[in-house]
This record gives sequence, C-alpha cells and structure tokens, in this order.
Amino acid sequence: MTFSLPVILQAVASGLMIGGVFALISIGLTLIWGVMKIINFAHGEFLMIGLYLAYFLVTKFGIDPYLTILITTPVLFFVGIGIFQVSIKPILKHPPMNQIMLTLGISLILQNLALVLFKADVLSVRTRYTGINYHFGGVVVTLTELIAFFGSILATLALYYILKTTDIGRWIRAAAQNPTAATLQGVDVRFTYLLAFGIGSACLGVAASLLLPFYYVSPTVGLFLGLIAFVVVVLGGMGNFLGAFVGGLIIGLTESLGAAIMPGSLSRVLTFGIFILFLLFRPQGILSRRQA
Amino acid sequence: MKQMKQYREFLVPLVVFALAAFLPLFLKTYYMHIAILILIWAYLATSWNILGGYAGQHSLGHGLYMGIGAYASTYLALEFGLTPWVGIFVGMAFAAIAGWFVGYAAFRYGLKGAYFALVTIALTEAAVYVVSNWKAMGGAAGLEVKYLGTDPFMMQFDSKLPYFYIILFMTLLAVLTAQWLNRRRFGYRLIAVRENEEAAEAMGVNTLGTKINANVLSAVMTAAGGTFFAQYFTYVGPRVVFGEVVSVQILLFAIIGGLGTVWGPLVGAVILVPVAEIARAELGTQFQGAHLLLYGGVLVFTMLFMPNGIVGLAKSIRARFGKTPDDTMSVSASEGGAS
Amino acid sequence: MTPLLEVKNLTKVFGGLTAVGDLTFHVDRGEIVGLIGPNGAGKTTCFNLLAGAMTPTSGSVHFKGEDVTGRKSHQMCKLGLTRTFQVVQPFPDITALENVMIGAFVRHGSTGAAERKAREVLDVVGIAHKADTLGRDLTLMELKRLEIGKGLATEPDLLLLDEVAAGLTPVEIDDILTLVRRLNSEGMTFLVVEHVMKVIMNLSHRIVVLNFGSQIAEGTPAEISKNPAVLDAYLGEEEYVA
Amino acid sequence: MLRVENVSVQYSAFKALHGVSIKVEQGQIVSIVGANGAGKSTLINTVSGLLRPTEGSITLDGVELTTMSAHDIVRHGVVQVPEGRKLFPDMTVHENLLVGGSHKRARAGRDEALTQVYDLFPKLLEREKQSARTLSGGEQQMLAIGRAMMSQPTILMMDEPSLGLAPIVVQSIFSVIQELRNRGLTVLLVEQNIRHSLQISDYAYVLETGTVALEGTGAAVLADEHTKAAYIGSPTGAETH
Amino acid sequence: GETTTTTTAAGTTDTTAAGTTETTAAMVDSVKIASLYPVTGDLAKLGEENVQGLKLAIEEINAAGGIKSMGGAMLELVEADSQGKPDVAISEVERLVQQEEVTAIIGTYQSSVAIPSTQAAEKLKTPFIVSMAVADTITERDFKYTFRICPKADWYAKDQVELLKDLKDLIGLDVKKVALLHEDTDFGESTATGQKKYLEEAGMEMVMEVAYPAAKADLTTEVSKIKAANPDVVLTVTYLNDSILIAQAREKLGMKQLFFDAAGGTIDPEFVARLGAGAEGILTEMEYTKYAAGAEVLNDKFSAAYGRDITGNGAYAYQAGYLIADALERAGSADREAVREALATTSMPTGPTMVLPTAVLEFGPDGQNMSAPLFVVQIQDGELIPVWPAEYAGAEIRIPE
Ligand SMILES: Nc1ncnc2c1ncn2[C@@H]1O[C@H](COP(=O)(O)OP(=O)(O)OP(=O)(O)O)[C@@H](O)[C@H]1O
Ligand SMILES: Nc1ncnc2c1ncn2[C@@H]1O[C@H](COP(=O)(O)OP(=O)(O)OP(=O)(O)O)[C@@H](O)[C@H]1O
Ligand SMILES: [Mg+2]
Ligand SMILES: [Mg+2]
Repeated sequence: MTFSLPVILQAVASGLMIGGVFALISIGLTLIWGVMKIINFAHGEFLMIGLYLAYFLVTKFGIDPYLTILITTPVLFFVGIGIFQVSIKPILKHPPMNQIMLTLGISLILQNLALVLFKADVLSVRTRYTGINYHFGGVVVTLTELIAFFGSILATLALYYILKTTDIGRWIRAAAQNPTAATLQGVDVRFTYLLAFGIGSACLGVAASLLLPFYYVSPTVGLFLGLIAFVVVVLGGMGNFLGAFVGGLIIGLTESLGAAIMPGSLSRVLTFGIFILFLLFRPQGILSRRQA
Repeated sequence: MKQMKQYREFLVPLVVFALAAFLPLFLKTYYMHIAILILIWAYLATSWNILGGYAGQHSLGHGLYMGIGAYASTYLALEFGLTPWVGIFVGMAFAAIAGWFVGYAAFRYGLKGAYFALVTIALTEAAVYVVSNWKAMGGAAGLEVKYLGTDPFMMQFDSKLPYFYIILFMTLLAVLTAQWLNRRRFGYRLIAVRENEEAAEAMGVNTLGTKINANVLSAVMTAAGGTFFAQYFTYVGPRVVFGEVVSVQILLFAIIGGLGTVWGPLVGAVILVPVAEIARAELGTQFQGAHLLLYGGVLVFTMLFMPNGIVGLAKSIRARFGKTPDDTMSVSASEGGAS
Repeated sequence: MTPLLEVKNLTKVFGGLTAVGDLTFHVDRGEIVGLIGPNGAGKTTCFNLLAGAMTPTSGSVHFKGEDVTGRKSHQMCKLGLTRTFQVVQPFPDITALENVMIGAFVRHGSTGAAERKAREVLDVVGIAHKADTLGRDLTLMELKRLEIGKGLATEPDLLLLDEVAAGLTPVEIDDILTLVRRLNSEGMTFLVVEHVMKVIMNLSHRIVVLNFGSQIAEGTPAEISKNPAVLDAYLGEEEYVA
Repeated sequence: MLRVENVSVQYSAFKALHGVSIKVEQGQIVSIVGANGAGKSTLINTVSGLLRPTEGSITLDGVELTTMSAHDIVRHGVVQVPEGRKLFPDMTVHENLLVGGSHKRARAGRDEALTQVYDLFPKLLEREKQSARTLSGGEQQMLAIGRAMMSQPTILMMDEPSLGLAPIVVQSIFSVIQELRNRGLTVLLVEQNIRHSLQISDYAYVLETGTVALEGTGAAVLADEHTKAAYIGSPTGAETH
Repeated sequence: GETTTTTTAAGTTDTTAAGTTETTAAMVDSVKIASLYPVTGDLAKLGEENVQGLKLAIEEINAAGGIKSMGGAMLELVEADSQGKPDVAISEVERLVQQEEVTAIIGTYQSSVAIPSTQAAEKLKTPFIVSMAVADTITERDFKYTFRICPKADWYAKDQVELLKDLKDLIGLDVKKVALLHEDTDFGESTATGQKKYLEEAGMEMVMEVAYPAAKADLTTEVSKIKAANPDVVLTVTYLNDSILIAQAREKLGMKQLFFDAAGGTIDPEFVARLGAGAEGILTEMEYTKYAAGAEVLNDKFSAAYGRDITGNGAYAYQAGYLIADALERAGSADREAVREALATTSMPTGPTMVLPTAVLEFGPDGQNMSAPLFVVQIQDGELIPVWPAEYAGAEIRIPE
C-alpha cells in the first residue's frame, strides 16, 4: 500500500468527475422513490436504453454525442411513461415486495431484450472530444468528464428549481406526501406520478448522452450503475435531491480513493460498507433531519 | 381425541411428502435432478418465508446465510476432512450468529420495508467481495467439494436417490415448521409484527426479539440448504451462493407461490423451476437471453395479475365459492387506488 | 399504600420542544383518572412514556412500587400496564379473534388457552359475533371496541385509553362509558385521555389537566370545570356538567 | 345548487349507501348527521369523486359530476376538507396553501385568496414558513380549511372538522364555519358533534345505515325525539360543548 | 423448439457413395455432441464465438461425410447455455447427459464454470473437452473424462515473462520493474499468481499489483497508481469492458510503458475497433492468430459465415469439433467409454484438420494438451500483428511514443 500524493490527487479528481455522473443517474431514482415510494430496480436498465440510443444516434446517424441529449431525454421520458402505464401504475398500492419483484422482472426483460436485439457486444464510441485532456498540476481530467460533471450539476439544479418553485413541482411533492389530499386539492395524482416517473427516466437520457463519450454500453451495463444509484440514493436520503448529488460525489470519491488506498478489489467493500452503515445509522441520509 | 386434533394439521404435509417419496419410481435420472432442484428452492424459499412471509421482513440478502452454510461445511471438509453431516450444523451455527447480528443491527435501529431489503442486499453483495478476496476460501475461484464417488459419510453419492431423500426430508421439516408456526404463539407474534409493530409491542410482543428470532430461525434453516446445495453441486463460489442473484431467486418462489403461506414456496418452486429449466433448454440458444426474458415476463405477469401469488389466487377463488380461508397467515395486497 | 402508578418529574424533549415537562401525578388502584389538555399538550406523549414506547428525557415512572423508567412497551405490558392507541391500530389481515389472541398470549402460552381468553374478551367488549371478521373489515365502532379488547386481553392492572370516544356518536359513547365503568367496578384501573367532555366528566374520579407538557390543574370533575385556568386554556366559555 | 339524487355506493362486498338524495342550496349550511358507519364520509367522498356510485347522479348547477374525475370536481368548485385533515406534512404552511390554489381556475385569483385566508386565520400567517407537521391540532384543522378555501370553492364539504380537537378549538372552528357562510360560501357539514352542528345548520339530513332517515331544518331535526334518543344520548351525561 | 442443430449438407450423398456397409449405417445415423458456453449474461459475446467455431467444424465434418467408421453418422450439436453460472452449468450437464444423451460435451469458457461442470461430467462418466478455460486446476484433479486443448493459465503468465526476458534482445528494452493490473475474478487472480512466480524466477521486480472489480465505472485511479510506481512494463489481465477503461486511462494519463495483456479483453476485435488510436501499442497474447501459417483459410471461412475475424475462442472450439470427430472415428462408436479411450490416445498431427499451431495434438495423462503455444501480438495501426515468438513474428515490437 503506497500513499503517493499524485495518485491521491488524481483519485480525488477522477472520483469527483464520475461522482457527478453517479449523482445524475441517482436523481431519477430518488425522485421516483420520493413520489411513489417505489424502488425501481430497472433503473439501471433505463440507463442502458439511453446508452444504446445515444450509441446508435452517434454511430448510425453521425449526430454529435452531446446533441443526442435532445433525443435521448424525451425518448427516455416516454419510455418511462410507457413502462409506468402498463406495469407500475396497476401495482402502486401493492406491498413493497411486489413492487420490487415487478421492477426486477422489468429489469430482466429489458436486459435480455437488449441481448436478443443487440447481442452481448460491448460497444463504445470514440468521439472528436476524446483525447482532449486538461492538466492541473499532475492531475489529468478529460474534456468529456468535465462536460459530464458540469452537465450533471446543471441538470440537478434545474430539477431542484422545478420542484421547489413551480406548481408542477409542488404537485409532485404534494402527491408524494398525501395522494388523496392532493386529489382533493384538484391535483391529478395519476398524471403527476406519470410525470414524475417520466422525469425520473428522462434524467437517465441526459446521463446516457453525457456518459457515452467515455464509457461503454452492453446489455448488462445497467447492473452495476443501477446498484451504485441505490447506494447514492440511500446516502443522500431517499427522496432528497441535493442529498443525491452530494451522495453521488461521495460514492465517486469512495470508489476512486478506495482503489487508491485499499488492496485488491476490497474498495468495493468500502462502498457497500458506507451503504450499510448509512442504512443502519442514518437511514434518513446525509442531509435530512431524522423524522419522527 | 384432543391430542389427535392438535396434530391433525401436520397430517397433510406428512401425507403429501410420503407420496412424494414414491416419485423416484417414476422418474428418469434427469427428472430426478429437476425434482431435487425443485426441493432445494422450495426448501430455501420456505426458510425465507418464515422471516419474509410470516414476519413481513423482506430480506433480499438470504444468499448470505446460504453462502455461510455452503462455505462452512465445504471448507471444513476440505481442510479438516470434517463430514458435512457435522459441517451442516457448524454452518447453521455460524448462520445463527450472522442472523443474530444482522437482525440486531437492522431491527435495533428500526429498519423496515425497503430499507431492510436494501441493507440485506448490500450485506450479501459485500460478502461476495469479502469472500472473493479471502484466499483461504478459495478467493474468486471458490471451493470445490472433492469428488469421492459414493461416500455416504461425506454426503456424496453417485446416484441421485440419496440426495433426493435428504432434501425431501429437509423440505418436510421446513414445511412442518411453517405449519407449526401457523397455530402457535410464536407464529402469531410473527404476524403481529408484520401487521403492526407498534400495536404488537403494546400488547406485550417483544417485537425486536421476535424479529431477531425469526431472522435467526430463517438464517439457520437457509444455511442448512446451503450445505446441501454445496454437496449436491460439489462446488461453491462467491457469486454462486452469495449475492443478489441467489437471494432474489430464493424469495422468488415464495412470492410467486404465495407469501406467508405454508404451501406457497413449494407450489412456486414446483411450477417455476421446471418452467425455467424447460425455457432454458428450449429457448436458451435460439435467441440469446430469450429464456431469461420469459422469466422476467412470468415475474411481471404474476405481480400484475396474481399479486398474492398462486396460493393467494387459489384461496380467493375458493373464498368466492363460499369457503372461508383457513390459512390465516396469507397477506393480501391492499386494493384500489386513491382516485 | 403506594399508588399503582407514580409519575415524578417526567420530562420528554423532542429536539428543542418540551412535549412533557416536569410532570408529576399518580393513579391509585381502582381509580379512573382523566388526563386532558389542549391539542399538543403532551397527553399522547405522556402515554408513550408510561407505556414504554418512548424513553423519558428525565424523571421517573413507578408502577406497583417498582421503578419502571425506560422499560420497553412489551415489558410494561407484561407488568400489567397496557395502552390503546389514539388512532386505532388493528392487525388488518387476521380475524378479530386472532387480534385479541395476540394480547392473550401475554399470559397464556398455549393456543387453546389464549383462544378461550380472547373469546371471553370479545364477549365483554360486545363484538363476539365478529370474531371471524378480518381486522380490515370492521367498522370504526367495532374497531374501537376491538382496541379496548386487545388491551383487556393482556389482563392489565392499569389500562391507558387514548381518545377511545373520538368519532363516536353520543349513544355509542354511552356504551363505552358503561363498559369502562363495569370493568372499573371489577377492579381495573384506568387512565383516560379524551377531548369528549361527556366521557371525562362522567367517568373520572379525578382529572389531571396538562398544558404545554406540564400540569396546570388537578381535581374532581366539578372542580376542574370551574377552574379558570382550565376554562381559559381548554374548555372555553361553555358549561360542562359532571 | 348541489343535487345528489338516488345515489347508491358499494364497497366490494358491502353496500354503504342505498339511494340517498340530498339537496344543498346556495349560501346554506347543510348538516349530515348519523351514527358511525352510517355512510356520511362515503357520501362526501362520492360527491368528491373518490368513490363511484353504482347508481344515481350528482350534479352541480346542472353540471354532471357523477363520472367526473376527483381532481376535475375540485376544479369545478366542489371542495372537501377531508376527515383527519390530510395535510402535506413536509411542506410549509404557505406551500400547502399554494397547492390548494394551483389548479387552473384558482390560479388567477391566488394572491387574493391567500390574503383572504390569512385574514381569516391570522395564526397561519404567523406560521407561514413552518412545516405542517409541526402545527398543533387546531392549527392543522385551520390549515386544512384554508387550503380548501384556496381552491375558491363554490361549495365546501367538511368531514368531522372538530374530531379530536380541544373544546376551545371546536368552538372556534364552529365560529369559522358560520363566518364562511356569512361570506356567502355554501357548506356541507358532517359532524359527530351533533347538537352543535344542528344549531348552526339551515337544513339537515339524518343518515341511518346508508339511507336518509329524516330531514328538515336544523332546529326541527334537533327537536325530533328519535334523533334525541338515537344520537344525543343518555341523560347520564349531558351533551357536551 | 429443439436446441439441436443438425447440419446435413451436401455430404450425405458422399457417405452413400463411399459405400459403407448397410449394417453400420443402420446402427447410428447421428451422434449427439453438446456445447456448453455462456450465451447469455456478461460473457455472452465470447460464448457465442465459441459456439460458432464449433458449429463451423461440425458443418464441415458432416459435409465431408460425417463419421465414416460409424457409417457416416452425422454430428448433431446440442447447444446449452451455462449463463456463466456454475450451478446452471451443472444442471445443464445433467440434462445433456441424462436427457439428451450426448456422447461428449465441449465447453465452457469460464474457469469457474469449467471446474464444477467437468466434475459433474466426471461423475456421469462423460467426456468433457475443455476448449477454452485456463485455470490450472482443471486438469490437475486426476479426472479421467476431462480433456483440455487450450493452454493453462500458468502458461500465459509464463510466456508473458518469456517475452519480457527477450525484449532486451529484440528491442533493447531491459525490463527490471514490472507492475501487475488485473481484474479480481479467478481468471485475473490465477494468472497473476503465475505472473508473480515467473517474474521472480526471472529476477524482475514486481513494483505494484493492483486488482479491481470487473464492474467499475472508472479505472483512472488504478492506472494512476501503476503510473506512480513507474514500471518498465505493465502486465494486465482483463475482460473487455475493463480493458476499454484501462486503455482510456492509459491514454488520458499519457503512459508510455508497454501494456501487455494476457489474452483478455484486448483480443476482442471490438477493442481495437472502438478505441482506435487509444489501443495502439498494446501487446496481448493469443492462442491463435490469423497471421499464422494456414490460419488464414480458417479465418476466411469463419468471417464468411459470421462476419468477423476468428480468435482463439472460436479456433479452439473449432479444433474441439475435429478432435471429437477424430475420436469417434477411431472409437467407431458413440459409447462414452470408448470415446474417452480414443480421446486419451489422441495424436493429431498438423494437417488439414489440425488448425492449432502445434506439431501434434496429444494429451498428457492429466488430460492437458501438452503443447499449446501462445502468440504475442501487438496492436499496430489498428491490426493485431504477431510479434513473438520469432518464427511467427510479422513485425517488430514498437514502444509507444
Ligand atoms: N415523535 C415526536 N417528535 C417530535 N415532536 C413530537 C413527537 N411526538 C409528539 N411531538 C410533539 O409533542 C407535542 C405533544 O404531542 P402529543 O401528541 O403528546 O399531544 P396530545 O396532547 O396528545 O395532543 P392531541 O390532543 O392533539 O392528541 C406536540 O407539539 C407534538 O407535535
Ligand atoms: N374502504 C371500505 N371498504 C369497505 N367498507 C367500507 C370502506 N369504507 C367504509 N366502509 C363501510 O361503509 C359504511 C359507511 O362508512 P362511512 O365511512 O361512510 O361512515 P361515516 O358515516 O362517515 O362514519 P364515521 O362517523 O365513522 O366517519 C361503514 O359500514 C363502513 O364500515
Ligand atoms: Mg393525543
Ligand atoms: Mg366518516
């Protein structure tokens, strides 16, 4: 075990960059949980859909990877809405385990549908942004990482603003806290759920386009990123946006700093360790107060 | 007379399993293998059901206990030549300790529902990485039960028959345990905890203790299943016995069969295991992933159209024809939306 | 003789808020004591502290002469102190009989004995005919009775009733009054929280009034209904007859 | 203005309302009284569209509400203050009120309505930035009424607004109801506090196991012997409040 | 929905023309052979190529008249999916042997799957040809029914270090400090164990070892740890997705050292295709290269059928097809015991049906193919060019600038 300063600094930089993306991936999950109290185990697979879409837009149509956001975001929005309508909506009131099983089923379906359609190839693109690096002292950060990082911050802020200050945001929060009461204030709760699910999924469209230039896509890509999203969401406090953002950064840092200082692949145990400790001792997450 | 009545509830399981004991007369070897698979998953799901179905604490991390059982007996056999007949109890003891700690840690701090599910999934996933990095446990490559041909002392047989009877007996015990819980104080306390912890506590139920006990009982039973699994497949690996995938599979059968019912896990396994096997054999290589697609489809279908599982559905059909449900432990999904 | 329940300087602070502050009172064997006060005065919190659902910040609770401060709910229940809930809390997926049996198991180990006890209790609270109805299918009135029955099944010496009359019609309230009086005459002690004055004024031998977590008055119903501090903080201008 | 005609409602196995008909006229306070489980909440929830009648019709000034979705009914001015308040506990008082006034018809006059509500309940203005879960029971009930007012209702339905409140708060809630009527609002009131509610009602219906057993002016119903025996109760405890 | 693929091409007429005795012809008309690879899950892509290689061989064998000694019996392929899971693989072995009654099984790609499934086959006394799965132990358990044609993990490590030793002579690079970077499953771990052993024997210093979980979002930190240790060469063991992340991190951190992979993700055509310039200069080992003599023919056939180049995976599975055909031919029966005997006495010399770059395919008493050489290739201008051993070298090793 060596603690060399350049390695640590590089780890911090890389951790922050990837942490930004983790945050963006997690925000949709936290939104959906916050509103419907549903843990979407198919979340990672939604991201996979976004990545495939972005990939084909780039390779088949030659669209700039960052311009694909204009397509991936609305498409994921509608994918989310579609899946919500046929499968989530009917079981909104069912016990949590049924919902977990249902979304697990959906994740199996999506994953293997991708396998049937696209084969198991691991696909990635080399864009014109690849290879542009910035050096800060000994630390290297790529342009694509920077764009993803700031893109994530922007998306988070935008979403936060919408939820906090607009009527739609208040509807979403009201429906989350008491659906019947919201209905009785003239809020169309089912529509609000639909919207929230759509927005939560659309976040993954943004994430996919930002991620593709320095990542890869395969049918199973959602497994790991989906799991990370859970960790981040718990860390940030389920349903808490800013928490998810901070949580994303923390997990990004944990993964990279853990790799810098821990032997073998034990750094992953660190990630789960944080997850478990938070669930046990601070289930309300890092930012929120404990509720009665 | 009264004695008779008290034990009558055990009659049905005994008869069913006695009949099942004749199955080998009719089954070809490969079907014996399927029968054993069914029983393994039925056994594990029944064990899970005590915590998940009866006490309503949905553990997504039972792979942890299965792994402990599998690794303990296998390691002891390889390293010290200890017979798995003893190793199985060592594994159960370790699982009891793990189950107690997990139960205490989680329930002491009031974790429930989705949070409990997530913490257990994280624990079993973390176990995968710990074991993968643990050289004595074979690391990522896992441990292989040394092949000895037929050696009853080491729980190894070339024929399927002994395996079948061992797991049949284990499953019978598990079902009897579930049946026993159905009409006993501990069983009622499990349900009370599931239905309303605050009220249960106020009525003298030590909810923390009850949940921890349920977790320990469930863990211990699951670990025994793990040992059998290791002996039957003669191999244990971190991902094979620990981790999310196995854990989900364990509870799948209980959920699809019917949560919190005596027969649900068994019914779930009897129906689903062959479907999965056939799907893999028939579709597996025509399109990659097609059989798993089917699997996901079955899951989604069940959740959408039979939220209380197969046994739950059967019961509500029976209820419609005027019979009152006698299996009081079932959970029904609440109905209707807000608007 | 030591009182059945003795509360000394009981305090519970939530964050910065003192929900119960320095509360001292007692309940004697065989009494019915009323506990009233404005919304948020700390009555339910006080119940939670007595029944062991919460741990007090400071102060002590003695029950049957024993210091029971900080005991858990289930321990208190075994000692003979049981509470009902302001919002009824049935076990929805099991029958009324089984709901009550869970309480009966505190004193009875075998299923048979618990079932006999439970049937007896259902009879006492008047819902024996609903024994096989699922908790979720009972009406509010039946649930209120079930709530009392669940408490009774644990065979308590002291039963804490939290707003059992809320939401009932006056006639239904009369039924509950009769039931409590009868149980009291058979020797059971009660501590009752209620906003329905008809219940409080009729049942209580003694009333303790809380405001902002501490006691502002104590006395017989007649005294309380004339107490200016109580009128000002709680009762308002109207007349209440005991 | 509100007409409920011959409405029946069925819970899966159980029929809760059998052909109930009621009328509520502009500017009136109309009470519905009855035992627990008589079907009062069921009736209000049916008018609100949370439940669907198996037969009968509900109209507001001739507009058919029977099949309209619950949130649309609110947008048409039929607003409920639900039993048990049902606030948005983690939103501030202000935000709770804003949600009440956020549908299209209400949005135009939202600022005005807000001033009115704060005028009626100065306490709420004091607690504007506090989250709803930290309010006292009485304040919560005020917020629930205020939130409903934000929808600019033409008819306000209240389900047991005095439930679980201290007597002193109950008195103030009843004065608020009268104040609202004086401001021209129509109120449909469900109360267990029977004497008090009949005293302030222009008209009243007595529901018994899902049917209208008696109707008349508030005073008439209050004077009725049957009502007295069935709902006001025994002489041992004089009626409270 | 049968999973069997019977390929009865033009060859059938051949058989009759050859005039085999009618009795034998009537006895058996087909022999069932099973493939057991991961065709779903993470490694489906690799599993698929194995199956394709095997299919190609079987099609050719059948077209050429099947098993002549058995009256022109056709080979019938029963495909099975291990899902990459050991327990599933064991179930599949059970099914293939008991239900499908196959004569032999060919598999499995992952070692963690090969270990338990060969044991299952051993119990069922069914020959199991390991076309690809490198863990040393597979052929170190005194099994009678397990035969492996691919090299052992140990040999990959050994050849890697052999090349490092040669680098001084080849390009004047005197390798003193070596760093290891590998994924953390048994593939990475067992190969790394070999690497360490041979490095020590060669007197080279291991300055850093980094293991990482294969599913990771970013490997920059891991690679920067390696960079900080400043080795002369980096030995890696990878799967495809992590090899992509490593190459990206290498490029990003501007590392000039040679990266030398042990036949992991880097041999996937996708690796070069997607990374472009980012993949330049990476060395990797291959069990097979189309640049080897005679290999071009197979590669042409394969890419005509499946639209891509063949790698060691496909080639070894292809060889396994000819191996089983050879054994059946000599056994003259589909009896598992007879086939096992025949396999044990295999001696296939270089020739039309022997595509491995070895003089003769023979199994040791442990069932291990005794000589399975490895090539080292370097990615040069987007091509995998053989650079070692000298007799197969198509170019000189380049040091990245
Ligand atoms: N768990 C808790 N966390 C924080 N504050 C609490 C908690 N429980 C109660 N409180 C606060 O303590 C105070 C007393 O509440 P309590 O429920 O005891 O009142 P109460 O007298 O029972 O009122 P009511 O008559 O309305 O039922 C209130 O201000 C309440 O908001
Ligand atoms: N969701 C439901 N499912 C089945 N039955 C119900 C449901 N809700 C109410 N009921 C039944 O319908 C009848 C009328 O109930 P409702 O709530 O309308 O009565 P209420 O007059 O408002 O009584 P309360 O004074 O207790 O509020 C009762 O018998 C009740 O048990
Ligand atoms: Mg209270
Ligand atoms: Mg009601």
